[in-house]
Amino acid sequence: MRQFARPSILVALAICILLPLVLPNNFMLDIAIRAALTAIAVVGLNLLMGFAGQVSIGHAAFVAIGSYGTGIITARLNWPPLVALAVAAAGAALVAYLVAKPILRLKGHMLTMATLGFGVIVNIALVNEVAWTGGPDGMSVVPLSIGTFELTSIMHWYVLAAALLVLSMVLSLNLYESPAGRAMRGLNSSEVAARAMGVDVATAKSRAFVASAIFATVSGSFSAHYLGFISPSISGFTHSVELATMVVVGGMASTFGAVLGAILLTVLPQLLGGLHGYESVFFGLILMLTMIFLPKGLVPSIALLVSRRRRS
Amino acid sequence: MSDLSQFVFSGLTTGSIYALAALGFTLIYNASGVINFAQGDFLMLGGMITSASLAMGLPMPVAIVAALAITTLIGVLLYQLAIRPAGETSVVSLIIITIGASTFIQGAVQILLGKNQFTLPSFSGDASLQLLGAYVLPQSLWVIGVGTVLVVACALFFHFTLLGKALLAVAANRLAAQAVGINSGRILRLSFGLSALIGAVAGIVAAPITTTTYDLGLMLGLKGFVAATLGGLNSGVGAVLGGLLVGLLEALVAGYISSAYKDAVPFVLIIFVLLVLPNGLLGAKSTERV
Amino acid sequence: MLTLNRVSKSFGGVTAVHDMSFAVRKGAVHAVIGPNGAGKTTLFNLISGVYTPSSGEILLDDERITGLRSDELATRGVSRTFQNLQICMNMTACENVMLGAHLRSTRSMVAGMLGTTRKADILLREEALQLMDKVGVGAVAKAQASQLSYGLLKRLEIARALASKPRLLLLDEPAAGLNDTETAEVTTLIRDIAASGITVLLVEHDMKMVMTISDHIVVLDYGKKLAEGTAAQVSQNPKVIEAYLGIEA
Amino acid sequence: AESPIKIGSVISATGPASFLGDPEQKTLELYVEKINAAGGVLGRKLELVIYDDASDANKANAFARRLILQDQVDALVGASTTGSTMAMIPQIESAKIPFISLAAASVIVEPVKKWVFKMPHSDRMAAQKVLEDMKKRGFKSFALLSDTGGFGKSGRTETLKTAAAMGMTVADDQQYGEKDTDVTPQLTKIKTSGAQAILVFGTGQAPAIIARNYQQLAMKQPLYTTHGQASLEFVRIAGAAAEGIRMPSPALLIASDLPDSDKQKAVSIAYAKAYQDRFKMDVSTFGGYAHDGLMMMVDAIKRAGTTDKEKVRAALEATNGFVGVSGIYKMSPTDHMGLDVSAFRMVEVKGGVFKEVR
Amino acid sequence: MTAAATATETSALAVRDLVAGYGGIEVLHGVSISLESGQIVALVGANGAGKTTLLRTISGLIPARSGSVELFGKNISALRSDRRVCAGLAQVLEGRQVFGPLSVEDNLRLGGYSQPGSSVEQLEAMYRLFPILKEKRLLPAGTLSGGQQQMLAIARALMSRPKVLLLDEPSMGLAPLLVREIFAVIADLRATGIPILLVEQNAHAALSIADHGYVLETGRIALSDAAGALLQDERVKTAYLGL
Ligand SMILES: Nc1ncnc2c1ncn2[C@@H]1O[C@H](COP(=O)(O)OP(=O)(O)OP(=O)(O)O)[C@@H](O)[C@H]1O
Ligand SMILES: Nc1ncnc2c1ncn2[C@@H]1O[C@H](COP(=O)(O)OP(=O)(O)OP(=O)(O)O)[C@@H](O)[C@H]1O
Ligand SMILES: [Mg+2]
Ligand SMILES: [Mg+2]
Repeated sequence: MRQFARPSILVALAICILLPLVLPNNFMLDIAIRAALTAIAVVGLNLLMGFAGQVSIGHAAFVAIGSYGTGIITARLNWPPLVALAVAAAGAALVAYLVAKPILRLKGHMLTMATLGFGVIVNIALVNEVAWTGGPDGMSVVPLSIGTFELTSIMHWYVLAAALLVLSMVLSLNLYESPAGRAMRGLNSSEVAARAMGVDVATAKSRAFVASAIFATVSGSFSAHYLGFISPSISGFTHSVELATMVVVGGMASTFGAVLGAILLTVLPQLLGGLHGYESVFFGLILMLTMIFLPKGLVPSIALLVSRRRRS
Repeated sequence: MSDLSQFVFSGLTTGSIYALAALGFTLIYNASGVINFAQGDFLMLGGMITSASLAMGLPMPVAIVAALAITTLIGVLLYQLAIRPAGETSVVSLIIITIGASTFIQGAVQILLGKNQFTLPSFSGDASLQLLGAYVLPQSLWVIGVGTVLVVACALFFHFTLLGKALLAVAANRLAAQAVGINSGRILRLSFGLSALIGAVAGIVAAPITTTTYDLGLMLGLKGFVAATLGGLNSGVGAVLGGLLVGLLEALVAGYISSAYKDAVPFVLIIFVLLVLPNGLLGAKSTERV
Repeated sequence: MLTLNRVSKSFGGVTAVHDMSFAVRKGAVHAVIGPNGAGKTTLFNLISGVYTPSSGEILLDDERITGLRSDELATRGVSRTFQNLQICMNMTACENVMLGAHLRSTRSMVAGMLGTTRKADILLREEALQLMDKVGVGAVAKAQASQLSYGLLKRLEIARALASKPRLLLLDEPAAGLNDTETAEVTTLIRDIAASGITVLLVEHDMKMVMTISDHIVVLDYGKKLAEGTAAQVSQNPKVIEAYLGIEA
Repeated sequence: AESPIKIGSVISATGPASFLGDPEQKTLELYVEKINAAGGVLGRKLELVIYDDASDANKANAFARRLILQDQVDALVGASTTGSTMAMIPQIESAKIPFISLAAASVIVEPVKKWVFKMPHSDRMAAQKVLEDMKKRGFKSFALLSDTGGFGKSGRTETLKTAAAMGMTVADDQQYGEKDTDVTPQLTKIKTSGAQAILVFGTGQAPAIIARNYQQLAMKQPLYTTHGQASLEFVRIAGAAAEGIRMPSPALLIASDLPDSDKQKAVSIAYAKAYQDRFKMDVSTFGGYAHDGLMMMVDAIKRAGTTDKEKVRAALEATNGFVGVSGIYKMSPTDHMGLDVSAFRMVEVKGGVFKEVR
Repeated sequence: MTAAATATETSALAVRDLVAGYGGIEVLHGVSISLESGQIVALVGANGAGKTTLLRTISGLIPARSGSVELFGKNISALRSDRRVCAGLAQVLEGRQVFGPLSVEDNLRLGGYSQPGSSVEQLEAMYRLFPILKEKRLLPAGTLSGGQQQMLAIARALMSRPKVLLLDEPSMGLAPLLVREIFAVIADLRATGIPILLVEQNAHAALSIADHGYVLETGRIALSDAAGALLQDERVKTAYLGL
């Protein structure tokens, strides 16, 4: 895998560089940016779900903490965006750390349920604390500026989003092949075994949780600046499920899968956008067909098919 | 005092609806370990198909039977066309399939039956009864009654029939189940069919109270999942307790604490319950040994 | 090196281990035998921290380790294999063994993300491959663990346990699923392990293996100690013959 | 032939706000068709590019970019909810495209945003209309029951402000979720709160359920709702429980009862008939906003004589006396809604239909 | 090859040129064996040779890619596993595979799933065979010790009163006393005419009790002979008997 990881990152990088050249218009670029920003959160969630095997359907809460953290800090305190981002990420990490300890003791669907609850609570707080968050109607967010340089051009955004995505992929790929990553993957399959080999399971899980929360906040913060507007729906149950779906559709524990899942599920609604009423039918159908024919998710299933083809 | 009994009755009614939604979850979970995200949509289908049949001029009993039959068929088809072809795969993949199915079903209903809100006539009229100082709709009693009957039936099924045991066996160890001669496909089809049926029944008795729209399943499914998990997921009685608890919490919190945070407070409490009872109210402890 | 002092464990009504006391000498091979359900595995689970004793205490080199978690015990040099295989099926065979070396590697997540563990990892892999060769699963190192047959997995667990370089190694039925020739190989392996200074505690129903490598044998029955002694002593003990070995032994 | 004029729209055709989006979408499609059949605008056909945001503001944001960057629309009509509208505004403002929103909250046009207009009556006007009616009936205190969605939240804020300004007491201030199926606990509290009347501020399906809960609890305080319930569907679902409920509504619902002198009568009847003929369902005021939005945009384009965005915007801002089914609009640089409280009629459900309270 | 290797019309179980595997991997490359009524046939082979795969393919848990399986002269290749159990083919799975959350008694009753009705006496018979199971009958099977689970697995397979029995390492994890008991049970079953295909790592014991033996090497039958002859075979001795 390691031998595989390095060139594959180069390929990813090359794709990122070539993409703007082949995309016909700014709208496509816009989609690419959205997909990339989302993918960062999904790559992070994959650390928790794919690596450590702890399914969360409340993860959008962290994306929202990132978005609202930045939004509120820049708007109400007038701090510079990057400082706001750092504070939001630190805040999310702290929240994640505090939540992780009790919640991650739960197993399987019980954990899923607890993360769902966490997400719902954050969502309700965002909806109800109108004075801070603007309530259900959301709030607008200032454009991203670094020093005095204001990022408004879509191309700048593309470069930023792509760079962040590649960085997060490198981190995730490295982790996969490291002792810490192995520990996470090991406890995913057998906590007893991992423990017997000296893995402090509770700590490993909460680290994965905190790390994935940080990825999510970074994604949320930048998205907020990019979109210029945030609303509580980003913390909603549906969005959480969407993120988890991206991980699974791409392929659990596969970093490239996470990215592909994010791209697919970001682009798909756009492709279906003009179908007037038939969007959900097709979306549901495509989701089902993907999982039926590629049950392990896009990347692992395709890798398996390719290796089989090669062998026979 | 009459406030309290009003809250309790209100909680019991919504709780019973949640419980019925939860019951279906446990059936599919018990046979496959899968959380069926389309469970809420079975309830929606029950209500929607009945009201659509009524609109077509069918008499109520016929409409109900039609709704039950069609929903059950959809449950079976969900297994046959989507779950089964996926083969031996991880539980999360199957859960994603049910999410896809849910989206699909809602989309199809929205196209075929529209996005309007529908309702069904109450079975025994709309005049509310006075019980212990509370105003109670006769339909609430229907919901509570049907819920009781179904949960008892489920409990009997799992405790006293070999078929019920076979359902559990398939979830516990698919390979071994096949090796002792259980047709796991048939069992799973049965569990999907039954839970769709229960969902439809629930949807029909609840519709006069909740009214129904094509996306009602989202909310009911979510609450049903919460209730089922709280109950321990593998126990029908647990699911019912979970449902009632969620319903009561919501009503009491709305009544006594804060109606703005009434959806959040139960979640906080539920998470605390799970921290004390990590397997839910009636969930079995893991028996895995090393 | 390991001392059990009146250790008991009960599950609801069943007392699986009752007032168990014995001591394990450093560098020796100790075996625990007894009929099915005698409490051997439970005993292992107590020593390795999977269960907490209901009463009594366990000492490792005079340190009280009662109630410590498995991972805390692992840091003190206790490693084990499992009767009910605990292989990480989502990883390759080699990765499973590398997981065994977890405590000897840089465990920081940040280091892992930054890739600073790569160099050490390559060495770890080499080491793992050598270990796998030693237990006879080197040929399937790259295979996904989920694709291995039972006997191979059994041996993979031994390699993984060894990868942690333990001081005390607990083996729960290492020969189950192996044929006589393979068992003989594992017997030699265990001897080598003991010779390298690792204390081995062994549960096994293959009497040939137990009798040839054990320095000391504890016999359990119904959670209690039935007998204790060298292979020769134990195999002559009528109580042991009646409860466990049968007349012909 | 010349290229068509592109009208872009993002509608909540599905999701919780579909009760708004669905009639809006139907109306837009119907009227674009009608206009084209009648020869189009400025000799060009209209082309409607419409996307469903599934009631998710983030999706609305994405579709707004698509309309701007890819479809390159000339004007925008629609966005069913305030959230979606607000999510679209930053992009529309920077792309400089005239935009008429179909969502209600005052924040959309307060402060005035250069390119953004809106059709529906504000929640504040609804609150004013209702409280005035309460006052007229001699009530001094009322209970507020609002939903936790965008409409309810902002309605709650406006109602509380208006009540303070009008010297009314808010005896109880309860909330409920848009998807709730039972609101008896809140109503039970309200019942004994000493409130003389109740105002339900919310949209969607819950108010019909509230009406039934109200009936179940045998409550006596008069019940008010808002223009969020101004549709026959509400009456149909609430059944007998709807009887006696009052709400502020545009003229559309009582069109046939209007005196012939009323300017809105003809246009309202025409719209209601066209809609009912085509879709075989009751017309709603939400569709009415879409009708007015589209017609006003077309009107502005005609008056501007071009699709030049700045000129259309200026024409929109100069709209004066445009007669829609929802009211008679008069825009200005300081008012991008163009309606006042007089556009609302207080109606009451009587015998299953809406009757104006005079 | 001796006579027993070639299946006849009257063979209880005849496997011909069976090819099977997992995903992209072929494990069995054309295996033929046969089992006559009243016979015990032992199958030995190294770890990973494909013994388990062969048994699972015979019982239909893994699809065969080609080749056929005949039970009492009837081709059952196309049947699902549950139909094969109904037809009288029972299997003790490798690694116990009990239904962990279900009680011991439920496990046993499910063993008789394919033969509803007659299970009560059979249940008692199993409890007589393994008294510990009766003691634990209301406990979840997952809490049993390894050996107790193995007993349960064997008893569960016997519950269906099989006509042909496939045993995958039945003695694994059993105490010496019980191993002997199990082998006695196997011999008893043969005496009642039930043919048994026995996979055992305890090759010596297996071949000692068996009538015929096969040696499986990487998915192919390498040797087939009378069990007694195999016990004396030098290759078998060094590779499997540890001599
Ligand atoms: N979690 C548990 N709950 C209930 N009973 C248990 C539990 N764990 C073990 N037991 C009981 O304790 C006894 C000892 O089990 P243990 O697994 O230690 O036996 P063992 O000596 O390892 O047997 P074997 O040789 O068959 O592996 C058994 O009777 C078993 O049923
Ligand atoms: N699920 C699987 N996927 C892929 N390959 C598998 C799978 N299970 C087994 N194999 C491979 O098939 C071959 C035969 O395995 P099998 O389990 O049949 O061996 P066995 O003879 O029973 O060995 P043992 O004595 O260890 O039980 C092995 O090489 C193994 O790696
Ligand atoms: Mg044991
Ligand atoms: Mg095997």
